[in-house]
Amino acid sequence: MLLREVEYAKPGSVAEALELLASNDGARALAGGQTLINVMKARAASPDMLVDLNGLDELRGIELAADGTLTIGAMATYSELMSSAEAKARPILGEVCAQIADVQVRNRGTIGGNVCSNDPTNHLPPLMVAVGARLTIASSDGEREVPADEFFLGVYLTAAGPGELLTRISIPAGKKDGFAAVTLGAEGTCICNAAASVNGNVRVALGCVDAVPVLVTADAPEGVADAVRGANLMPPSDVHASSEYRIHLATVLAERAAAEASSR
Amino acid sequence: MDVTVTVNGTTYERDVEPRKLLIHFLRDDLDLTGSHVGCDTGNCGACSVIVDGVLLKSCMLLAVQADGVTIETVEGLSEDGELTQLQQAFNEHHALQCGYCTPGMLMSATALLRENASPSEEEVKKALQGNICRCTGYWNIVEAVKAVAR
Amino acid sequence: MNVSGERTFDAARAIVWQVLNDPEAMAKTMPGVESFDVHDDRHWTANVKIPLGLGGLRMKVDMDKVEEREPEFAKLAIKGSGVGAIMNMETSFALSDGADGGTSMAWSAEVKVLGPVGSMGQRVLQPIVNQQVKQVLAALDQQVQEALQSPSA
Amino acid sequence: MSETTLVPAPVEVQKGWGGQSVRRKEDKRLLQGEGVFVDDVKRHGMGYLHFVRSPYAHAHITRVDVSAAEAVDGVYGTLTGEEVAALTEPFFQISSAPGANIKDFSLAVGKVRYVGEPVVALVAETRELARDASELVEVDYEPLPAVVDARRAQDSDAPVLHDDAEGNLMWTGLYSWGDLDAAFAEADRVVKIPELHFHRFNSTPLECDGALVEYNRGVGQWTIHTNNQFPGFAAIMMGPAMQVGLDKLRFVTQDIGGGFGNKITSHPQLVVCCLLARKLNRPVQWTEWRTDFHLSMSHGNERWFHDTEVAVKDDGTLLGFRTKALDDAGAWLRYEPLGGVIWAQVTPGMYRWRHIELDFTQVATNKAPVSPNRGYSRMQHLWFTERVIDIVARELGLDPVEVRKRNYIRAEDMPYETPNGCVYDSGDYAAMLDLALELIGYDSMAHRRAEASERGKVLGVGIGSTLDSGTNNFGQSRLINPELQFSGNNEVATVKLDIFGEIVVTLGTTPQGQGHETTAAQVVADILSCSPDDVHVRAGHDSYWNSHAGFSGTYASQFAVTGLSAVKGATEMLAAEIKRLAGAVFGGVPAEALELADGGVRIKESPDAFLPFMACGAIINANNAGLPEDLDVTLNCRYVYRPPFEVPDVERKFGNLTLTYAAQLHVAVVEVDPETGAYEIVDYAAVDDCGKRINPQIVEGQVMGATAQAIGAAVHETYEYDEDGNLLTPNFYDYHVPHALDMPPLATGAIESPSPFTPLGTKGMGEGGGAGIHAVCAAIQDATGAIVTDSHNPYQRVWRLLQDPRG
Repeated sequence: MLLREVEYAKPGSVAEALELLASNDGARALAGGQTLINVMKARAASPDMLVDLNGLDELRGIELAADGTLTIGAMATYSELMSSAEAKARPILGEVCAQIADVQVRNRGTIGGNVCSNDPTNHLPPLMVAVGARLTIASSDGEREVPADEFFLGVYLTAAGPGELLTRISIPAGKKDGFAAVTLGAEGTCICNAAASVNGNVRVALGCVDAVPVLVTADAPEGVADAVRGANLMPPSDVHASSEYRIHLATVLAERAAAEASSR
Repeated sequence: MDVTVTVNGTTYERDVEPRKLLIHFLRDDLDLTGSHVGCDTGNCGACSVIVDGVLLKSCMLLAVQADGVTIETVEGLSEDGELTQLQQAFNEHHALQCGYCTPGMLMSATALLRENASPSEEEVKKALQGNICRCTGYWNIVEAVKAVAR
Repeated sequence: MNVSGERTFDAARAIVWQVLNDPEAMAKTMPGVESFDVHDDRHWTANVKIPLGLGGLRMKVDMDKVEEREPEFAKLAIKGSGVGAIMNMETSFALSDGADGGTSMAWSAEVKVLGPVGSMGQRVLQPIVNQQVKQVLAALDQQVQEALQSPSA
Repeated sequence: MSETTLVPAPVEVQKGWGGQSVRRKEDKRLLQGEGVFVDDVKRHGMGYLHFVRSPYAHAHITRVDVSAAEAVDGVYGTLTGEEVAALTEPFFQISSAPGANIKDFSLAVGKVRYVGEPVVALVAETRELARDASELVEVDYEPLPAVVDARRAQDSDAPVLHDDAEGNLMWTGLYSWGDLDAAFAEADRVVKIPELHFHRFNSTPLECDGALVEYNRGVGQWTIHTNNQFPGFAAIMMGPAMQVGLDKLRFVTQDIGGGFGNKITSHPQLVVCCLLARKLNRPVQWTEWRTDFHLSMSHGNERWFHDTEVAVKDDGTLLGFRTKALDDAGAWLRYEPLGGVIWAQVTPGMYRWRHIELDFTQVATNKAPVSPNRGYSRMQHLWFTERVIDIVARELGLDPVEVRKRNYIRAEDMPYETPNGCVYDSGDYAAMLDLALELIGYDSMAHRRAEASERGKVLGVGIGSTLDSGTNNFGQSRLINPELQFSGNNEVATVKLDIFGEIVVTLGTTPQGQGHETTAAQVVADILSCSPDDVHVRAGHDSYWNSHAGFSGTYASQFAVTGLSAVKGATEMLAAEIKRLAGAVFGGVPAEALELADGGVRIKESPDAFLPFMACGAIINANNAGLPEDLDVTLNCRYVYRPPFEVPDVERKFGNLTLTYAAQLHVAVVEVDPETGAYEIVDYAAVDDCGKRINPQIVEGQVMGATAQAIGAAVHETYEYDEDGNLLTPNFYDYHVPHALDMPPLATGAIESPSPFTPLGTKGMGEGGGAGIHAVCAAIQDATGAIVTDSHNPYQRVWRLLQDPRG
C-alpha cells in the first residue's frame, strides 16, 4: 500500500519503451506488476519511473514453429500460456504455470516478469534453465539471445540490464520434463523446487537454493542425487528451511523431477 | 494523470497520482468501499475485481493502468438490492461471517462461474485459492459456489 | 547474517594494506557510490545506491574504523541508513603473507539488514549480500592491481 | 466436502425460532459490499495518520526531530513520545509487582522495545503523503542487545527491557491444588517431559485495526469510530491515561472484519489518535496495514512448559501433574498478565486428575506484546494437557483413545467441580469422542494406514479434546493482583417497541461475524411470538447512546450466555409491559389472561380482542393521553444480565472462573511424505457441544472457522524472530494462512448438553479451535513415532522428527 511517488509512462511500441528505459536511469519496466508493485508497497524498491509494457501487443503471443520451437512473448500471462493450444507442445510449461500463485495473479502476471524478477521462490527460472530456453533481450542497439543458464545473474538481477527488455523466450521441442516442489501449503510460497528435462542426458535445475537456479546434469535419473550432492549447494537458511533441510529437499525433488521427466 | 474508467456501468473521470493503487482509487476516490484491503502483499484477494472481464487483485494495479477499462465490483453484482443466485447461496450456506473477505470471494466465484458453469469441487477451491478467509475455513464458501454450479 | 572467506592477492602485504586503508580506493570497491566524504582517517561517509534489480536502494553509509593493527588487522563498523532499510555491518580482515610474495586475507562480515527491506526475507537478502560481497572482492582485486601499477607502489 | 452429521439432541426438541438455522440477517448488506467497516468512515478535513516505527528490537532513543517532516506541505502535525509522556499518564497495569511498575505509554518514550513499536505519529492530508513525510522524521537510536528467548530472559546477563521492573520477570504465581506428594507416592510411574513449547501466532483477522477519531472542542469529547472489539476495556485503559471521564470517550463500532481477540488491545493507538485529533483540531484517520499488524499487534501467548512430571498408574489412570509454565509476554503487558490466570479456567483439562501444581512465570522479551487470541491462554494449557495424555499413552504403550476414556470426566459426574473450584456445567466427553471416531471412520484406520503406505506415505491419526470456557468471572483477575476491584460479568440489551410497532433491539456487544443480529432476533421472536424478520437488531455498538455495561464487548465466548440472556431478560420485560398496556386498553384484563401472538397481544379466551404491536407502540409513544396514571409502561426495556458468580478465594486460588464449559473433540488424519517431511491433513472430524444451540448453522460456522485457524497454526502460522528481534514472518508472504486448497475434508457433529446454569441452556462457544492444534500434533506423533514437543510443526520439523524419532 502507499507507494512512493513515481512517474508513469505507457509507451506505444517496444522501441519507445526501450528509449524510455535507456533515457531514465531510475526507470523500470512494469510487466504484470504482481511482484514489482508489492515490493514498491513495502518501499523496498522505488523506481523513479514505471514503463508500462501492458498494451505492447508485440510482446504478447505464443507461437509454435514447424520444428516444434515455442516462442513465448515476454508479456504473455500465465493464464494465456495455460490456455494456449500452442503451448501444449511443451506440456510442462502450462502445468507449472497452473501452480503459480492464484487465479488473479495468473491472469495478470507474465512469463517475462517471472523470469526477470528471478525471486528465488519463483518456479519459472529453474524451469527455463532445465528446458534450455533462450531469452531474447532487446536494447536500443538491437537484440541478443541469451541461454537461460546465463540469463540469471542474481536475486532480482538478470542479463536484461538497465535500458534493456526481455522480449521473448524460445523453448525447443520436447516433452520429457518434470517438476517437483515443496511449498508452504498447497501451491504456496516455494521452499525448494526442481525442474528436470531429459534429452539424452538429464538436466535438473534447482530453485530456491541460491541466487540463481543451479543446474546439475546426469547421464540418467539415477545419477541425479549424486549430481546434486556434487554441486556443493550452500542454500540460505530462512524461517521455513535451514540450509541443511533445503539441501535435502533439493536432492529429493531433483530425483522426483528427473523421474517424472524420464517417465514421460 | 487523467483516468477515465467505467465501474459498474458508471463512467468516472478523475485526476490521480500515478502511484495510487486501483484499490485506493476505488475506495477513496470513487467511494466504492465494498472492495477491501486485507494485506499489503497481494495475497489476500479482498480487493478482487473484474477488469474488462478478467479477475484481478486491484491492489496490484495502478489506477492509471485502469484508464479506459470497465470494472465490476461487488457493488455491481446485485440489481436494486435483489441478491444474485450466488449471493443467496452464500446466505443459505452461511458462507460468510465477518463479511470482510466476502466481496473478493464473490468476485472470484463470479469469474469462475462465467468461465465454467459446472466446476468440480477441486476447481472451485482452486478458483478461490487467491482469496483468504479467516472466519469460515472455506468449507461453506465452497458449498455455496457448488450450489450455484449447474 | 555472517559471511566470511579467504582471498589471496598477488601483491605484497603492504600494498594490500594500503588499498584497504585508503578511503578513495575503498570507495571504488563499494557498490554504487555516488559521493564519498573522508572526515578523518578513521571516519568516512558514503552515499551509495545499491543496485538491486527492482530499483536501486539509496543509503548513507557511515564507516568507522574501530580497530587497527597495521599491517595485519582492521575492523570496521559500518552503518547504512536509507529509506526502507537500515544496514549494520561489522567487518574485519586479517592479512598474512601468502606464498610467492602474495598476501592472503581472511575476512568476515556480520551483516544485519533492518526495516522493510529486511522483511523481504533471508532467502532474498542472503544471496543479495553474497553477490555484493563477490563484487566488492572483485573490485578489491582490481584496486590492488591498480596500486601495484601506480608509481607509488 | 463437508458432511454435516447432526446427531439428535438428547433433550426435547425446542419449538420456535431458537434451535433453527435461521438465515443471517447481517448477510444482505455484507454480500452487497454495503457493510460499514472502520476504513469506510470518512469525515470532512480528516487527516491520515502514519506511525514511524522502530527498526530496532531494543534501543535507546537519543534524538527525535520532526521538523523536516512537519515542514512538508500537507503535513498537519506530529506527535512524539515526549509529548505523550507530558500529556498522559502511563496505562494502568493489571499486574502486581514487578510488572505493575512498568510505565507503558502509547508511543515509545526514551526507549524502544520491539521492532515495529510506534515511535512518532504523523498526520497528513493524504495517506501517501503521511507515509512520505514519515520518512523525514529523524530518530537516532543507540542499539541495545535484545532478548527474544523467554528462557534466557531471567539470566543475570540478559538485557532488561523495563528498568522500573528491575528485571524481565513480570509476574509469577504458584498454583497448587490437591496433594501432589500423595499422588506421586501412589503413582506406578512418573512420566517426565523436560520441555514443551507452544508457539507464537495469532488469528490475523483479515481487516487490521483502525480508527477515525473526532474531537469536539466545545464539549471536550472524542468520538472514536473503531473496530476495537472490547470498547469497555479500551475505555478503562484510556480514560485514566488521558485523565478524562469515560463519558468523554464515545466508542462507535459498526461492522468489524474479524477480531478473534486480536482487536482488544488497540488502546495505545487509539490514544495517539485522540491526542492528535485534539492537537490538530481535525478528524484523524488511522488504518493499520498488514505488516504493521504482524509487527505490533496482539500476538498470541508463547508458552514453555518445563520439568513436567506426571503421576500415572500402569493402567493409564492419571493422578496429577506438576509443571513450570513460562509465558512470553513480549515487550508490554497490554492485557497481561491475565493469561497467567485465564488458563486456570480449565486446570485439569477434561480429565479427572485432582493433584495439580503449576508454577506460572511471565517474562518480558523484545518482541511484539501478546494479547488475547482465540482460545486465549486456555488453548496453551489444553494443548499441554493433550500433549501430556498422548505422551503418557506412548510411554505406557497404551491406546490414546483408551487413556482418554479412562480419565475423562464422566457425564454422570456433571456438574463437576475441578480441583481449583471451577464447575464444569455439563457434557459427555466420551460420547463426543465416540462420535468423532465414528465420523472419521476410526475402525477402518488400519486399512487406511496400509493403503497410504503403498503410496509411500505414512498415515497418522490424532485426537484433540478441548474446552471452551466462556463467560468470565472477572474476579479471577484478583488471583493476579488482589488489589484489583473487578469481579463478575455483565451484558446489556434494550428491546423496545417503536411508534409503528417496530421491534428494535440494541446490544452492548461488538460482533465481528458471530451473527448476533440473527440469534438475538431469534430469541426475541420466540418471546414476542413474531418472526425474526420483524425484529430489527441494531448493528454495531455506540457507547454514547447504546446500552452497554462495564464488560460489554465481544470476546471470551460469552454472547450466547451474556448477550442472549440480556436479550431474553429485556424481551421478557417488554412482553410483560405489552401485556400490562393491553390489559389497561382492554379495560383491566389481567396479564395472565393475555398472550402474545401474530405480531400483537390478545385475550386468550377471545382472540378477536387483539392489539397489534403497532397499536401498542403508537399508544405509548404518541397517543398516551388518558392512560391510567399508575400504568408504568415505557415499551423500552433495558436489562442487565449478571451471571451468578462469587469472588474467588484469593488465598487458595479457588472458585468458579467461568460460567460455562463447552467442549470440542477433533480428530485429524495426516499423511506424511517421509522423504521430505511435508504432510497433508487428509481427513478431519470435529464434534462440538456448546449446550443449546440457538442457531446450529452459526455454531457450525464457528466450529469450522476455529478448526481452520487451528490447522493454520499447527502447520504454517508462526511469528518467528531472529536473535536480534527481527520478525521473520511480517506479512502473508512468509506467514502462510491456509487457503481453500489447504482445507481437508471435514465432517462435523454435535451433541447438546444444555447448561443448567444459563437462562437459555446455552454455552459460550467459538474458541474451541485449539483442538485442531492438539489433534494435528497427536497425528504427527502417531505418524512419525517421535514425541511431538512443539505446537507448530512445519515440514522441516516433521522431517527432523523422522530423522531422529527418539529426539
